[in-house]
Amino acid sequence: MENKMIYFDHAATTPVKPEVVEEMMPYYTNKFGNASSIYSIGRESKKAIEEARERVAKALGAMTREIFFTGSGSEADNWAIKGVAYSNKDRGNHIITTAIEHHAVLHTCQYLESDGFEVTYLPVDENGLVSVEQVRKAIKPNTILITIMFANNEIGTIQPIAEIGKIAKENNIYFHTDAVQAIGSIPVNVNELNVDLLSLSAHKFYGPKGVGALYIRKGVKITTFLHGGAQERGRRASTENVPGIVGLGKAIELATENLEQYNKKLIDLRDRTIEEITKKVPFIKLNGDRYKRLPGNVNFSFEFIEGESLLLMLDMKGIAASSGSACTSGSLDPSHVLLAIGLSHEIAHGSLRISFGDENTHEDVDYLMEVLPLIVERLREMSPLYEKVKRGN
Amino acid sequence: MENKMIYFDHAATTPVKPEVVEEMMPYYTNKFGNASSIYSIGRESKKAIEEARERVAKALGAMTREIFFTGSGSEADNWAIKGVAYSNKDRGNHIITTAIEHHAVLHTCQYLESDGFEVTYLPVDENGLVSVEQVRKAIKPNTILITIMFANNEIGTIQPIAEIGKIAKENNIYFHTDAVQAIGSIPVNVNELNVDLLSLSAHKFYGPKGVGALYIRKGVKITTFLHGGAQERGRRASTENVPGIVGLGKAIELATENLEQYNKKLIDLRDRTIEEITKKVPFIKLNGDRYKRLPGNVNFSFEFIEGESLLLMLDMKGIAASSGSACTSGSLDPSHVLLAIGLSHEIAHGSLRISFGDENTHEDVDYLMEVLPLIVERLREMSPLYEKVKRGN
Amino acid sequence: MYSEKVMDHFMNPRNVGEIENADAIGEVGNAKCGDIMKIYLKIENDVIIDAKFKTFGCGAAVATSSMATELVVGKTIEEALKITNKAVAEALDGLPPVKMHCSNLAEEAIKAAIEDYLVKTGRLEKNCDGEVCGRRCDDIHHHMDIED
Amino acid sequence: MYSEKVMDHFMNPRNVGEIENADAIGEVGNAKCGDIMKIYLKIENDVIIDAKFKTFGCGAAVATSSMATELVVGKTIEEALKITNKAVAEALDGLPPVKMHCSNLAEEAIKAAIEDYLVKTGRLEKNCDGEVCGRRCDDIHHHMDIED
Ligand SMILES: Cc1ncc(COP(=O)(O)O)c(C=O)c1O
Ligand SMILES: Cc1ncc(COP(=O)(O)O)c(C=O)c1O
Repeated sequence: MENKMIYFDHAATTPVKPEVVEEMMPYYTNKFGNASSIYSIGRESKKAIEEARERVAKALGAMTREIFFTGSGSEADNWAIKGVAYSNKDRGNHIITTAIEHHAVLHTCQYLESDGFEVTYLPVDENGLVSVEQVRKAIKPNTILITIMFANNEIGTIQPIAEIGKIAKENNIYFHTDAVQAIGSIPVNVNELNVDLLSLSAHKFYGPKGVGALYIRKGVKITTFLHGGAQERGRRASTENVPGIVGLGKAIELATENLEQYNKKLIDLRDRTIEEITKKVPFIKLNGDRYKRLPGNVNFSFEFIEGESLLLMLDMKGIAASSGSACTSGSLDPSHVLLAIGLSHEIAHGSLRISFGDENTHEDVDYLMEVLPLIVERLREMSPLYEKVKRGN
Repeated sequence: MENKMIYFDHAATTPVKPEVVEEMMPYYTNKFGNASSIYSIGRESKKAIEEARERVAKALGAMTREIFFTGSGSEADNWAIKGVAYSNKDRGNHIITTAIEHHAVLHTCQYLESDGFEVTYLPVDENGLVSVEQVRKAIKPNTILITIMFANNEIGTIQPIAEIGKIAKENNIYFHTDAVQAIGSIPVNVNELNVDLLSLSAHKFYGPKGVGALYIRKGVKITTFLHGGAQERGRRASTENVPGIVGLGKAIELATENLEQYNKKLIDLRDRTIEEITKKVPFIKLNGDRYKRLPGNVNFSFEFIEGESLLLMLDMKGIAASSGSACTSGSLDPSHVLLAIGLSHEIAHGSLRISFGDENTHEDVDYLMEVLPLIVERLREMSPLYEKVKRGN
Repeated sequence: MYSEKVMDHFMNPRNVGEIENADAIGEVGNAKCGDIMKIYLKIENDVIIDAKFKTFGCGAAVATSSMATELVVGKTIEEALKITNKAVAEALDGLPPVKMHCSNLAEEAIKAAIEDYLVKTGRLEKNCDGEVCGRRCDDIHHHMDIED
Repeated sequence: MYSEKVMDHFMNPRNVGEIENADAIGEVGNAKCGDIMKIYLKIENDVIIDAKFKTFGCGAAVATSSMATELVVGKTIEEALKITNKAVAEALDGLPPVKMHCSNLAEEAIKAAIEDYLVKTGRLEKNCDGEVCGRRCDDIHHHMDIED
């Protein structure tokens, strides 16, 4: 085992930036006041939260009063979807989403199906893109919500959110987007995109885990998800996670400040990696659209081998990445996203996702390209499926 | 304004202990891996979470598999109550609770009422105690859940949880207790108490904000509240808040380790304060049972004055405390707890809660007793209500 | 939360107290709602020459009472009747939105006092089941902005 | 997650490969489920004298394959048939609960190979629509312990 660790799994989570930790720290031990309290350290907490809210609002082009902090991206998704569904069920019970949403959206929709709602799961093409036309066609008189993710967490595909937003607006249907993977990776402006609700999660852009936010456009009818105290203007109970919220605010500011430069760097690493893998490794398939994809996302299927084995061998070489294999998802089936873009189970089991981030360099890619082809070859040599191919049957 | 700050609001929140912050820190920047990942830093996160779970289980006398981390005490309450209600509605739709629950319980119950459930809000006596006999009498054939808080956050009253647990068990009804104020203040053992579900929140016992836990006894039927990924054994989605969970684990270990000694210290401060205020200030009323109360809780009503004014003046003197006044609750009415123990609105508006904690000393109480009677007198001199009393009408 | 000026008027309220043989007394609010303001005026030739108050209420209630007494002194009763809650709040460099109702209290107390004066001086019929005497809490407390 | 022994057998699997003119070949699992194990045996006088494998699957699948080949060599076919998945897992110092099904694969591959041998040597009818040949994924994958 090597000591060096190269982290290629920024889509799973990111380290918290030192500047972010630094801003959070005082709120643990000194400025620890409850933000609902009226004495000085309580007011300081309140102020810190409102500053963070301003930073988030600025990053999204929203108003501060439209930003609500949550305990995670998943909570934001649950709140947005259940909240709009239950609050608008007098108007209809139909929800439109896609087959490649994150489980936080997918399982929430499935839960709503069990409670009398009707959900259309739009298919995607082989590149993982939903068609705007299909969205339009799926709209029915009883449609109350469209929820379509901004960028996919596995294959990185970026959806035509602005066009979908336009259709939603024209049809007077609420539009939610899970932008957990998009924030800090690509520019996001809620007004240009015509989204009514948007979820984000701090730990995906170098902020802390366990804190997210939901953008709720002014006027959107939505019920409360977490009942209790009057925090977040009475809409989301729980003593505010002040350090977490401060961290989210700082992280989103940093992430959106240098977005262009950051993107360029990631696209460079991404494109080089895609090209080199394509050149050096046979029997592969790039998953997700070649261009409409997140700057940091590379996702390949390697035929004849299984993803967990690949990850373990990479880990032994000090490389951290992820896979859509069933073995790593904790379920029986490989990733629903890979199946939705038409991969067979076999090939889906053999996927590898590399997601670049801040600390990654071209040297990291050099090392990956040194190690990966050998590991793939080694596993293939062990595979009864490859044997057959080599023999030509 | 003085620089010195004496913090008497530990029931609202507590500072995170330095040892706790220290254990959390590595998980922000170095050991930042997603606990669901299979590479080494992912496995380290997973291990850290499981160690925290063991610490919580040990503190409660539970099994590790019965502990589920959440994003707050409020989320634990929401999950417990909605989860059991929806999962057991085939058996009945009746819930028993009390009039003095925290809003996280109360508003959740009210929400369920709007969705077809029937809720009995048991009254309490003038000391804030619910009667075991009343619980028994409230049980109906369709009762599926009893949810009664362990210790009240405002007046500190400790309920007869073990007796209620026995009744619940005899009647085969699930029993949830909101132990957010109890954990770290008094001994809690889920088996001795016969509770099926128990909520806790780290920031009340010198852990971080934004992380809590729900104890769910093995076999309890409960639906998922937060849908999404397979975290927490598939029952509570969201990328795990590793630093928060680690902090909760460390904090609960520290809090339960020295509980006896800590209690003695707090009871000493509490009893002295109650005695001295009673002696030095006229026209007052102690709220909550004199003895069946949290070791750190003092709650008085001061007639003729309003709570927010009192808090502001204390704050100017460097003392942080809280009140059940409407002005500090963000609602029109004073605390529902104070009204439930029979206080008139007037008197409820003039309440002061002092909640002691780790850093407090007898010198702090000396200072309080120097400052408080003068402030009360000053505000009374300003009050048209006091004027009438002095004149005798 | 509160401006410095509010805190100053709260910590060092001007004109606290009663006026013996006041020419006018106005009392509004009620203890149930958590705030009562009582204002005493000394009036000569329809000009307010002294004002004192007693208030049971939050920091903003005390500060607006204090400011209101400062504002009225030297004014004719007509001028004083024109003092709006907004003016009181502005004179204090603003109040938090949830506290705006406290400045209502000041405006209303002034009005009630002047009404009292007008009644005492025979210029107005006593007519006090109305607005300012027995309001409900939610009339004077603005609802918090919860659902937008 | 995995024991050191599992990782050792995964990183340095024993007996990877094929046996030319093997006396028995067993293949179980299917690509759809994400794991296939193929075992080759050399058998003399009903004693297994060599074993090799190829496996498509997760770390546990590779490690159990490796360990299974180590366990069978030197055993009679009767003895080999008695090797349980539990024994394979124990020889590896245990497997995580969710991975226990991978040790099933090893037990079944051995059984399938020996069946093949018995068929080839005329001691058993070919009978292969059954258990080990075409299972569904959820037969071999244990459901994760989600709702207790
Ligand atoms: C008794 C009680 N229950 C629940 C809660 C809610 O906990 P949290 O604010 O961490 O969500 C609190 C504190 O706020 C409390 O005191
Ligand atoms: C697209 C997407 N949505 C939602 C989530 C959920 O965020 P969290 O794990 O912070 O709850 C994630 C990441 O896990 C994600 O990638």
